Amino acid sequence: MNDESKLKKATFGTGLLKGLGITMRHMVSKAVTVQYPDEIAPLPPRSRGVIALKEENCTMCMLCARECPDWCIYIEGHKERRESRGEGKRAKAFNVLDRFAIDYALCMYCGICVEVCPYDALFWSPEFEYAEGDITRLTHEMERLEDWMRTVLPPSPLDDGAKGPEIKSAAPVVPAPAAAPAAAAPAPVETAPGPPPAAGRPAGMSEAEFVEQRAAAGRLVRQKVYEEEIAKGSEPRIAEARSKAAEMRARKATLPETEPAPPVTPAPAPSRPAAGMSAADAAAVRRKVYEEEIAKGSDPRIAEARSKAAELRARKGTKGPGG
Amino acid sequence: MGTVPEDLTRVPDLSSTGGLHTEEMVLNVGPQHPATHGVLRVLVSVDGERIVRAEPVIGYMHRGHEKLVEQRDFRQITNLLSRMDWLSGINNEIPASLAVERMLELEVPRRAQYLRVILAELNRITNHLMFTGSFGLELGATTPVMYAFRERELIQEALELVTGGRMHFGFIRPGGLKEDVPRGFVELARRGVRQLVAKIPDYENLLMGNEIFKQRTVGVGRLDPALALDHGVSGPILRACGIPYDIRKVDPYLVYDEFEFDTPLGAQGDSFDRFWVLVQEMKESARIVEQALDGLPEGSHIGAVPKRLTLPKGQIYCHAENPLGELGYYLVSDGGNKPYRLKIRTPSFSNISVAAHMLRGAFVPDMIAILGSMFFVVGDIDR
Amino acid sequence: MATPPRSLRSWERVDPEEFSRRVAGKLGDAAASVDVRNGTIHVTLPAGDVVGAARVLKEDPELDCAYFNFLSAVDWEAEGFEVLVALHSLTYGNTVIAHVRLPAESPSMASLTALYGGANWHERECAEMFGIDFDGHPNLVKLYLPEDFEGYPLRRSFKLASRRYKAWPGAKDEEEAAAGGPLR
Amino acid sequence: MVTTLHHILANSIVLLALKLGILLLLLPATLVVGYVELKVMAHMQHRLGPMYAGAYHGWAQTLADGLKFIQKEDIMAAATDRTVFSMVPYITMLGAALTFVVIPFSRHGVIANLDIGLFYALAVSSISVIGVLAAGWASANKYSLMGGLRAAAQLIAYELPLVLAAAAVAMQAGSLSLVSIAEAQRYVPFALWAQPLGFLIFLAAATAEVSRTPFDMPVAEAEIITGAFTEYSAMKFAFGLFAAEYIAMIGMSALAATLFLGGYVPLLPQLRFVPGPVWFLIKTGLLIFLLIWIRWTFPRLREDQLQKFAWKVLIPLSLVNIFVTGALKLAHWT
Repeated sequence: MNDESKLKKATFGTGLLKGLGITMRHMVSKAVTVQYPDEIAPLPPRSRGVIALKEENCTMCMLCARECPDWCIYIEGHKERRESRGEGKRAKAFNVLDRFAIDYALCMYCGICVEVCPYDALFWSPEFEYAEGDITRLTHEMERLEDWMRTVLPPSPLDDGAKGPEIKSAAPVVPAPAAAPAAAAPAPVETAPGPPPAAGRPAGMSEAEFVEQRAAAGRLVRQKVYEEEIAKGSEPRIAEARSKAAEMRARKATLPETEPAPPVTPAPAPSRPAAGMSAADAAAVRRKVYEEEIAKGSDPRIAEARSKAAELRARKGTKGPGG
Repeated sequence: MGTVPEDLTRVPDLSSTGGLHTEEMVLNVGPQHPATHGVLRVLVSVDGERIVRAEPVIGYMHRGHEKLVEQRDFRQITNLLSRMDWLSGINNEIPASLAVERMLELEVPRRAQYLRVILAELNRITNHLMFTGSFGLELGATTPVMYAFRERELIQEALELVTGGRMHFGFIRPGGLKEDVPRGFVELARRGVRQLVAKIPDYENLLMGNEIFKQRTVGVGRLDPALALDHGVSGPILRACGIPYDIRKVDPYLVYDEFEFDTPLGAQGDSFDRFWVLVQEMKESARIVEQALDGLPEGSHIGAVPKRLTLPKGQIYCHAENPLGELGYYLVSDGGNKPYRLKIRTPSFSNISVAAHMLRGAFVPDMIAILGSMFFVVGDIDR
Repeated sequence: MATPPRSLRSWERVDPEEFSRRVAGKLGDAAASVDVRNGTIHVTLPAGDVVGAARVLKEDPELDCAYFNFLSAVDWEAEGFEVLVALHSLTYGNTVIAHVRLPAESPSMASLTALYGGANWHERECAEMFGIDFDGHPNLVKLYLPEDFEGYPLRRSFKLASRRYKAWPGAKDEEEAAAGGPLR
Repeated sequence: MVTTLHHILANSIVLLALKLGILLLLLPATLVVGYVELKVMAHMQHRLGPMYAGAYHGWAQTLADGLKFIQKEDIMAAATDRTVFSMVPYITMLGAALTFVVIPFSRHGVIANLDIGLFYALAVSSISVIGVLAAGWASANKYSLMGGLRAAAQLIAYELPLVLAAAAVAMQAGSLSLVSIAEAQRYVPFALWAQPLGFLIFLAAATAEVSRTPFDMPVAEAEIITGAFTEYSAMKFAFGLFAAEYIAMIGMSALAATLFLGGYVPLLPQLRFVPGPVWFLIKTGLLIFLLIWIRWTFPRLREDQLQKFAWKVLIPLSLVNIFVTGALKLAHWT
């Protein structure tokens, strides 16, 4: 109360000059802008960007379509009979999914479908860049929904105090960040250079955690399987599918992947041939940029974003605005 | 430099202008106008720059929430209610869950209660930051809004980490929360509120300490407390009139009675006081968040909730302190899993209904200062 | 400026049970019933003299329900309408909700606008949504809906048409599809 | 004889070209000032501002904006007074640009060294208000009308302190010629010793004259939606509002720099080797920066408060300033 009347009473004084001081101070300090799309701030795994479908898990139970408040999920299928496999076994009827589509022009991103799915066929992915000029193209059919599976992140590890009935097994590989002494100084940029993910990150930065989650096991497995397949001479498409399957298996597995994490997040394998540099070269670019950034003393998060952007540019063969 | 006449609600006698013939002009402010953020329309009759009559026209965003919820179960309703006042989704969801819990006598675990308080207060901060910035913008100061969004981003990030959404959270469920919070949230939330508290002096110096800002707000749009009560005005606007009506204190819900915080009160109920109360409330919310994070108990995020929620027959009124004021749900159940009727009493509706009285006699620029300090969300007015 | 309300600076929460006894005592025969549910005082008022009862609630210094919270209605179809008037006493920290039963055919009650300025918009909303007439309202025109809108959307008999044009995608079989699914 | 004539002719053609060049440079100058404003504003708001157009820190942003405006459809509402409506951009631009005729960039770098240069500069600077008023009337829009009237009211309130502050400078220098005034400030600018009060008054009045925050009520977008220019679009908008505003801002800063900071005159005798135009640009640039800085820091006043500020504060103060100046002159103190 006293403060208020004091503030109010003060007649012509130093208020104008103080204001000028504040804007000047900001002008000479570093801007906080994130230069999207060159820099991409990582999104947390729970981000409701787009819904991905894991087709092999869907049993056509229709729960998602029934619970959807917007009526935007379309499922079509038919029954098939499987011939009896051996003595004494009856022929079984099973559902075959013909169509699974989500109309994102209608969807309100409530996530009820993901929540109610009893067979883990639907997942949230943080991807959000799928705007269309034509509204009908916002209806994503099965292939497109499956394609989003590549971008699904493993679930975040829960807070230490969580003792809920539904504790999900935390993603296997994510290294636990050291207990965080929350920085009292609200510095927007942490300057402590952190070593790459495997060796642990500076504490107190949950953004850093997102980054670690990006580097999680599934990706590594996938990368590994993909490279093996390619080395074997498989077709990229097949390699892609096999590595995806392996990734999903790894994610479902309770045992953590024992392979040590490489020092730098490898890029997810491209789903189609890239126009610019090859994926491996681009990943090398990313590694280099990341190390440079860390050496410069950048925040790991910024380093991660910049390196990712550099990789994307390298893959697309474009140049950044700064030349 | 002087101030505006003492009593803004007095209609000036415009018939005798000393032989100079003046004519009233009807000015249609909105539904698309930069200062009515959203689609509020105000029909004003002006004599020169002085407002003779003003009438807010609403309904451009009426989506019929009260009808829609009659056909939806409570999980779906949560996601709908989140969209009423789109700046404070969590706060919209809480009283609806409270109503269901009280009807079913559900036990909500303490951890869930604490987390609800944390999320609600973080959400209150993001809401208040929005209005802190936009008020400056409406008075011509374009810079504070950018700073406000900078601080908002960090807290927004914490909310996104937990709920996966930035505006429509859909996270509060009858009995507790949808999920527990991920690791790292506590640190991020703490960093967010600390950065906010550290930056509040900037807003105070850029706006409240600024002589021009004071010229524009002190004594402008004074709200008579009796008029405010008559119209059911609540939230920071009512408290700026000096009335200590804060539901977190008056009728404590969740675990608000376990925290130490003050209710900032204004003295005169003018635009300056409303803005001042708004900024002080951010500090109080930050205090609550810090306390709740310190005392966050271990445990479950959701109580034992039946798979299918069926409410007993009956009626209940449940209210909570939304960032903009009292949000109340009057729930009538006929024994089904959907509400038979849900009356939604939103703060912005009552708050803006008093605007006609406040605008009378003010200048056109004051209209902007008054509307800007009435802190409304059009989705919350129209529902 | 009007006399500042008593609730201006301080409040103390009176126990709801005690406050309900106070309300019952002050209203006397004007109230058909007074009871407490979930900490809220519910008062049933006959449709005849709602304004008189509300005046007592507002002006009696021991009740002081000067805060007009909301006004709305519930459609009980054949059993008519139930108008809800929620008032709050800031001084004593209690909410009083008055219930007024109106017939299903041409429901009408006296307007509270003279007593509570804030009732204006609430009554307009109630009138357009339920078709309830408020006698003595200064300007009972539509608040939300266009002037030429027909029907009363919040009556139970008003069905939303939007979903009738679209087949329910959640239908499991022909039968369910034919039934049209839930009307949302 | 022939050679002399030839000499004179050649010289004057060069001079003419130079002088025309000054005017031709005005448009690019607005682009530069516009870009500086975007960047300074962004950094004051903790942002980066334009970064893409032209690759290097978005240097071509204002150019791109200009090209965009050229491509846009020119919309005129049915009820507009088309002739007046279309004339407005020329009037506002012309009014703003005419000031430069008398402003000295160096000892001889002035288009016309009028004996009554100061008088001329102040007179033409108020032409653009006529344009704004015409725009407000011709647009057939209530917001525009209010904006036009606000601009006119503001002009009447601010012309006086502006002229009175300049009058004190003329007294101090004993001349109305801008070159003489600049020369009189060799090597101490008036703002530093004789006219600090006049300088502040002039700055405040000039801010109001060019309608910039905190005195931007004629174009307040949150109240009357860019006032007189609500209905303008495409090139008419670009020239009538943006270009005119920036030219007026440059012009007012240049005038203030000449009157109070000595214009092209070096600040120290030792720095005489730096050419005059450089000094002139530095001083004008500083004042432009000051205007930008103020704009992105302060909220705006209300029209009636501005009137009170002008009539009750600035005009009395500027009269006092004149009185003091005169007294000091009489006492031969200067």
